[in-house]
Amino acid sequence: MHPIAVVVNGTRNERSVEPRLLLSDFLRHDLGLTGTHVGCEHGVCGACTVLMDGQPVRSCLLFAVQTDGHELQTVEGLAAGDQLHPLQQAFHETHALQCGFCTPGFLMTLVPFLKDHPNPTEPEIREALCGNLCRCTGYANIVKAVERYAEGLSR
Amino acid sequence: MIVEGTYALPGSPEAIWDLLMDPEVLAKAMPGTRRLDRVAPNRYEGTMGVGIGPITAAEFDLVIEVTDIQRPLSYTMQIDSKGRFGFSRGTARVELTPDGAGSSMRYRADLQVGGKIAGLGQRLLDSVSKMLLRQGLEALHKELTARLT
Amino acid sequence: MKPPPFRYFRPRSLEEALAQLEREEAKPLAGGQSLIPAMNFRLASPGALVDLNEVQELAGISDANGTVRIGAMTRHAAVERDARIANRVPLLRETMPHIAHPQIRSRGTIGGSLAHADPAAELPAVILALDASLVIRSTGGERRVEAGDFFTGLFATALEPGELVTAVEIPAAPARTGWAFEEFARRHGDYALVGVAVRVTLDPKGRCESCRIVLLSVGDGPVMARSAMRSLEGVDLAPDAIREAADRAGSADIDPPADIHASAVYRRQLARVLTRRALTRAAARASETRQ
Amino acid sequence: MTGRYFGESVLRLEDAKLLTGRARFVDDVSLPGMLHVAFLRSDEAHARLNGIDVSAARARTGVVAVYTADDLGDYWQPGPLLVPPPPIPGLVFNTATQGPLARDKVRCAGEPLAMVVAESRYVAEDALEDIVVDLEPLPAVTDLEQALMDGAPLVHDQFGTNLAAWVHQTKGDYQAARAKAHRVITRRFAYDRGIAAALENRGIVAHWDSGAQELAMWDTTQAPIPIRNGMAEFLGLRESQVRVVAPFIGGGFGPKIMMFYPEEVLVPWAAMRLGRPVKWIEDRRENFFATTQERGQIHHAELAVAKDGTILGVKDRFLHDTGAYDPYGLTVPINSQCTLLGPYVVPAYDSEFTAVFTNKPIVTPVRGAGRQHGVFVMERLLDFAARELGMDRVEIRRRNYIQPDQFPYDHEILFQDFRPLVYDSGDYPAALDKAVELIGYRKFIKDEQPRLRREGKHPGIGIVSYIEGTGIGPYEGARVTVEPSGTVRLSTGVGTQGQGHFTTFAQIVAEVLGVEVGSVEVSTGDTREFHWGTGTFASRGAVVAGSACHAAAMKVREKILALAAPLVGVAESDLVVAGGAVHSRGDPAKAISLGDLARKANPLRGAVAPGTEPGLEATAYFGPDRGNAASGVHAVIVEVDQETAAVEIKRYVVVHDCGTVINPLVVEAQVQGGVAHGIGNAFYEQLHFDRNGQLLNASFMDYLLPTALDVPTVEMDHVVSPSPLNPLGTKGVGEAGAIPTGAAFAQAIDDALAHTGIEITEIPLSPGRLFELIDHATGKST
Repeated sequence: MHPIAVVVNGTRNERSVEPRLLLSDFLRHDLGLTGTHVGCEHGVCGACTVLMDGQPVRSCLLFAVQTDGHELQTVEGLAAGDQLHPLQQAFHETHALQCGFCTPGFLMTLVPFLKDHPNPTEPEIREALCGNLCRCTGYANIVKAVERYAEGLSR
Repeated sequence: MIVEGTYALPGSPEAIWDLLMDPEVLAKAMPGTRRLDRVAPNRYEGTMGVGIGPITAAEFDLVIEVTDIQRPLSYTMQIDSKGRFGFSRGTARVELTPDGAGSSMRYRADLQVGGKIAGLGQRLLDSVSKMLLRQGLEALHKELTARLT
Repeated sequence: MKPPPFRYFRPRSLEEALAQLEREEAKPLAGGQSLIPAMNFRLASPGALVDLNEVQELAGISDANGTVRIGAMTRHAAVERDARIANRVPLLRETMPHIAHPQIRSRGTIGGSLAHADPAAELPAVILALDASLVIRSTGGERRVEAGDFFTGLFATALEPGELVTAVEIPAAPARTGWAFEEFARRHGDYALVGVAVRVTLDPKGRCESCRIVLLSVGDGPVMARSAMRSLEGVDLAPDAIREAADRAGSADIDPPADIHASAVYRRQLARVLTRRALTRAAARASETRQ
Repeated sequence: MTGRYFGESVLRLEDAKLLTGRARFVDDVSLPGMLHVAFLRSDEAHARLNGIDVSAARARTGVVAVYTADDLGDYWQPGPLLVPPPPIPGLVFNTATQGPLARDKVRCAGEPLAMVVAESRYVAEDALEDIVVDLEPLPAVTDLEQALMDGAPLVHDQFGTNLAAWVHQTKGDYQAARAKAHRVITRRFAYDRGIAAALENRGIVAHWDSGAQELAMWDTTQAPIPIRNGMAEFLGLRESQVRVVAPFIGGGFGPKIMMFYPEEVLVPWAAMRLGRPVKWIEDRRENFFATTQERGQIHHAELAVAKDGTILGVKDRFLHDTGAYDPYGLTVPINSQCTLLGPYVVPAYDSEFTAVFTNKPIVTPVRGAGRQHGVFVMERLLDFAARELGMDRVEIRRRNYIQPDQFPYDHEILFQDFRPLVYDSGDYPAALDKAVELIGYRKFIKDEQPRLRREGKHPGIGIVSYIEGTGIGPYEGARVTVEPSGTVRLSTGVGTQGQGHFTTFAQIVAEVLGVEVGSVEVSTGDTREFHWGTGTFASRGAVVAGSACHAAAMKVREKILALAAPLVGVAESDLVVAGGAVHSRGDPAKAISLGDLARKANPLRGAVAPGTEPGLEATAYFGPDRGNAASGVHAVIVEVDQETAAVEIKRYVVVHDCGTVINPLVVEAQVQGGVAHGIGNAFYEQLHFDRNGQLLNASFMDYLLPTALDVPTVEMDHVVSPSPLNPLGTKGVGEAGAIPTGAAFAQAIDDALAHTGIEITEIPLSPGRLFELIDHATGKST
C-alpha cells in the first residue's frame, strides 16, 4: 500500500492505496465521488474523464497512486452549491443529456476545451468531443449546448 | 486463419525427417516454446509463451500430436494450446519434396484462436502469425543447418 | 477489467529511474495510454512499474543549432500546442490531432509512443519521415539511434533491457521542403487503416531532390516506400510521376496485413490513394516555399 | 389535450441530478460489508464441460465463495420463457433457455462457468485466473444457412435440429399476384449482428436484511416488477419481501429487459447465502458476451409489381439468428415480418421465417427490434423496382401508400403483441411531401447532383418510409397522490433509461391537476413505490404508462372536485383546478389550495362518508387494445469518395409522426438519438464472429460506436396523426430514428455510385466492404 495525498475539487484527501487501484475506482469507491462514471475501462468511451492539473484525462487509464501530489477535478466540483455551472445550465437548457451516464465525461472534457477555445466552431466542438461516446443523444444537442454556453460567454 | 507457403530447408527429406520429429528441433520451430517433451512416439507436451510488445508472455499448455505420417514425405500436426489468454489450435500439414541437396517444405496450417487473444487482438493476428512463422522457419533452418554439419 | 498487482516505483530523477529499471527488472510507465488498457484486460502483467511521470528532466521541448529536441515525457498535447513545433516541424504538428483523442493526448507521451512501436501509430512513421534520432540512456551511458534503425519489428525496437528513450532529436529541414500527413481511419482517433507521412525537398530547379514516404498500418512497423521514393528522385513532381510513385507505394513497397476492418487489397488501395494525396500536397507546399 | 404543459418543450426535471453527478446509478450503491463478484466465462463457443476445479480460487486470500453449477443444487433451473410464441396456426417453437451457470455443455462464448465472490472486484478477478476448467471443444455452428444443413453441429441435442422456430403468415394469394406481375424483383438481403452498447453496462446489488427478512435488489433492468415477481418465486419469498429498484439507468435500448440474466438470478441468491451485500458490475468486455445482441437475418425476398409501380404482392423467406437460446420468443422476427409491410398497400403477402439456434450470444430486441430488417427489405425492393420500371423513387412510394382515409387499416396478419396488425392512424403522403420539400429532393436531382458530378464528386440521395408498431399492451399503472405540502407524488412501475419520463409524466399530471410541473415528483422503477406493470420496451412508456398517469390524475381530479365543491360552496361544474388550488369560476377568491384539500381528505376526526376514500390519491391502469402505428420518412444526402469508399453524410432529414406530442424537445431528441443509433447500425457497428463462434471485436477499440464527428444534426419536421387508441393520442418514438436509417443510406449510396451499377443489399456497410462491392460492380480487381 502506498500513502497518497491528492486534492480533489479543492479538498485534500490522504489515503493509502494499492498501486493497481485505478483512479476511477479510487474516486468512486474510496472518495465516494460517484459522478465519474465507468463505461469501458479501456480508454475509449470517455465517461470517466476528469481533470488532472487542469488537463482532461481518462481516470480508467491512470492509477490512483500516480495522482499523489496532484490536483483533480470531477463533475462534483463544477456546480457552486445549487447553482449549476454555466455549461451544466446550457446542457439542461438544450436537452443535451438523456440517460446522463456519459454526461460527466462530456462536461469534464469540455471545461478545459472551452477555456482554450472560448468561441469554437462546430467542427472544433465535434472534434473536441470525439473521445466521448454517447449512445442516447446523437450529439446534436451537446453541440448546441456548447454553442449556447459560448454565446453566453461572449455576451 | 490459414497460413501456407513453401520454404527451402537444408538436407534431403530422409536426412531431416528424424530431426523434424526431435522435440528440441520442433521447439525451435515454434517460437516461444519453453519446454517440449516427447511423451509418446507421436505426441509432445510442453509449455509456451509468446509476448508481443506490452503483452506479457503468459504461459500456454501445448500439446502436439503427429498424424497421417508418410515418412519421409509428409505428416500432419494437431496443435492444441491453451492458457489464460485463450486458446489456439488447429492442424498443420507438412509436405517435403527433394529439391537438389535440400528439401522443399510445403506447409498449410489452419489455425483458430479463441478467448482474449481473438476478441482483443484481431488487429494484430495477421502480423503476429506472419512474424511467428517467419521466425520459426528461420530458426528451423538454422537448427537443421547446425545439426546436419 | 481490473489490472493485476505490481510493484510500483516513482523516481524523481532520470538516474533514479534508470537504476530502478535495472534493479527491479521493471517496465517503464510513461503516459500509460496503451499499457494500462492492456493491464486492465489482463493481457499485460508487468511485475514492476517505474513511473516516469515525475521525472521532470524528461519533459520539454528545446531548440538549438537547428535541431528540435523533444523530451521523451513530453505529452502529445504539449507538442500539439507548441509554437516551435508548428514552425519548425510542421509535419509533426499536422499529425498530432490524428493521434487518438484529446484525453489520450493530454496524458500520452512522445517517448512512450515511440518505444511502444505500434505498427498503427502515427509518430514512428513521422519521425522516420523526419529523419530524426532517438536519444537512449541506461545506467551504462547514452547513445543515439537513427529512427531508421530504431524500429526493428512488430512492437520491437533497438532498446535493450534497462534502456530508456530520453528524447527525440529532429534535424532542421532543408529549404524547399514540403510535407503532408494523411490517414484513413474508421473514426477519427481510431487506429488508422493506413496512414502516410511524406516529406519532399526540391532542388533549386524545382525537381525532387529527396523524399521520404513512410506508411503506417501496412507492416510490422513504419514502412518506408523505398521504390516509390527512388522513383521520384531527380524528377519533376508532376501528377503522373506522383501517381506512379503512389502506385509503387501501394504495391511493391508493402505487404499489408488484413483484419476485420480492412483486407490487404483495400489497404493497398488506401496506401496508393493516400500517398498520392500526400505527395501532391507536399509537392505544392515545397514549391510554395521555393518561391 | 393541450395546455400549459402538455405539448410544450418543458426542460427536464431530472437533469440537475444527472449534471452534477448526484444521480444514483446501480454501481453507485455502496453498502457496508459489500462483496464483489466476477464471473469465469467460457472461451469456447461450443464445448462439453467435463470438469471445473475451483479449489485454488477458494483458497485465495480475500475470496469468500466460489460457486459452480453443482453448488447451486435445486436452485439451478433453466430461465423462464419470457414471451411465449403467438397463436399463429402451424407455428413451430422449440424452447431452450439458459441455466444460471453452465452445466454439462456451453453453447456460446461467454457463458458463465463459475462465480467468484470476494472482498473486492480486483481480488475476484485475480481468483478467476486460479480456476482450471476442462472444456472439450465441439464443432460450432455460426452460419445461419449452414446451421440448417444436414450434419450441422447441434446447439441443443434434444431437438435434433437447429431450428428454433418456424412461422408462416400470409395475406391474399401471392402466387396469383405474382402471375399477374409486370416485373418480379428478387434479391437476397443480409443484416449482420450488433449490440445495444448502452454506455452503462449491466449491474446488480443485492442485500438480504435478515432482521426484516427482506431482499433489496438494485438492478439495471428495464423491467423491475417482473424481476421482483420472478425473484420472489425463485427464492421462495413472498413478493412483498422483495424490493427491486431500477434507479437511474445509463441507457437500455432493449437488452436490459431480458429476464432473467444468469447474474440476476445468482447475485441475490449469493447475498442471502452469505448474509452480506453482494455487487456485480458487468465490465465492457463481459458486455460483448453476457448481454443479449441483435440483428442477424438473411432474407430471400421478392416483390411483384404492376407496370405502373403498384405493389401486387411480396414474398419473403428469411432466417433469423436467435443465438444459443430463445428466451424472448419470437418478438424480433415477428417485428421484421410485420414491419416489412410498412406504409404500403400490399394485397398479397407470403412471409415465412425460420429462427435458428447458433453458438452465439442470445438475441433479444435492441432498439428497432427487428423492424429495421423488414424496412430494409421492403424499401430496397421498391428501389430496385423503381429502377427497373424507370420510375422515380418517391413516386413508387407515393403510389403505394395507404391513404389517410383508409384507417383503421388491417394488414390481416398477427403482430408481436398477439393482436392483429391494424394501423390506427397516419398521413403518409403528407410526411413524404414534407421530407421531399425539406431535403430539396427535386432540386438535388435536377441541379445539385449533376453539378457535383461534373466536379468529379459522387453525391447521392436516399428517401425512405417506415412504420413502427409501438405502444403495445398489456398494461401499465400509476398512482397519483396530492400531499398536504401541495407536492404531487406520481409513481409508476416502468423503469426509465433516459427517455425523460420524470418530465413527460409530470407534464401529463400537472396539466390535469393544474399544478406547476416542478411540483410533481415522479418515482419510477421502484417496486416499493408501485408494483404492478411490465416494463419499458417496444416504445411504449409514454403511450401506456403515460396514459395510466393521465387516468390516475383524472381520478384524483374527480376527488378534488367532489371534496372541494361543498368547501368552496359552488357546484363541481363551477370549479376550476389551477395554480395548485381549486377555485370558483365566478369568484376566484373563493378557493382552497390542493395541499389544504389533501389534509381535509385525510381527517383525524369525523367520519369519511361510505363509498369514498381518504386522501387525494388514486391508482389507475391503462391497457391499449393493441399497438399503434407511428410512422415517418427519412431522407439523406451522402457523398462517396469512390477511391477510399468513405461515405460522408451531408444532410439528414426526418419527418415523423408519433401522434400527439407531449414534449417536442424530448421527442426530437429521441429521433436524433435513434438516427445516431441507426448510423451506427448502417456503417460502423458489426460483431465479427469467426466460424468457430469466436467474437473478433469484443471491445470498443474494434466495435465502433459513432462519435460526434460521425452523426450530423438531423433536420426535422412533424406530422401529427393522433392515435385513437389512447386518451393522449400519443404513439411511441423511442426506436423510430434507428429503423429506416440503413435503408436510406443504401439507397443514397446506390444513387451516388449509380454509374457503377452497385446494389447495396447488406447492412452494416464498412468502407472496406463498400470498396469490395464497388470493385465487384465495376468488375475491377485492384
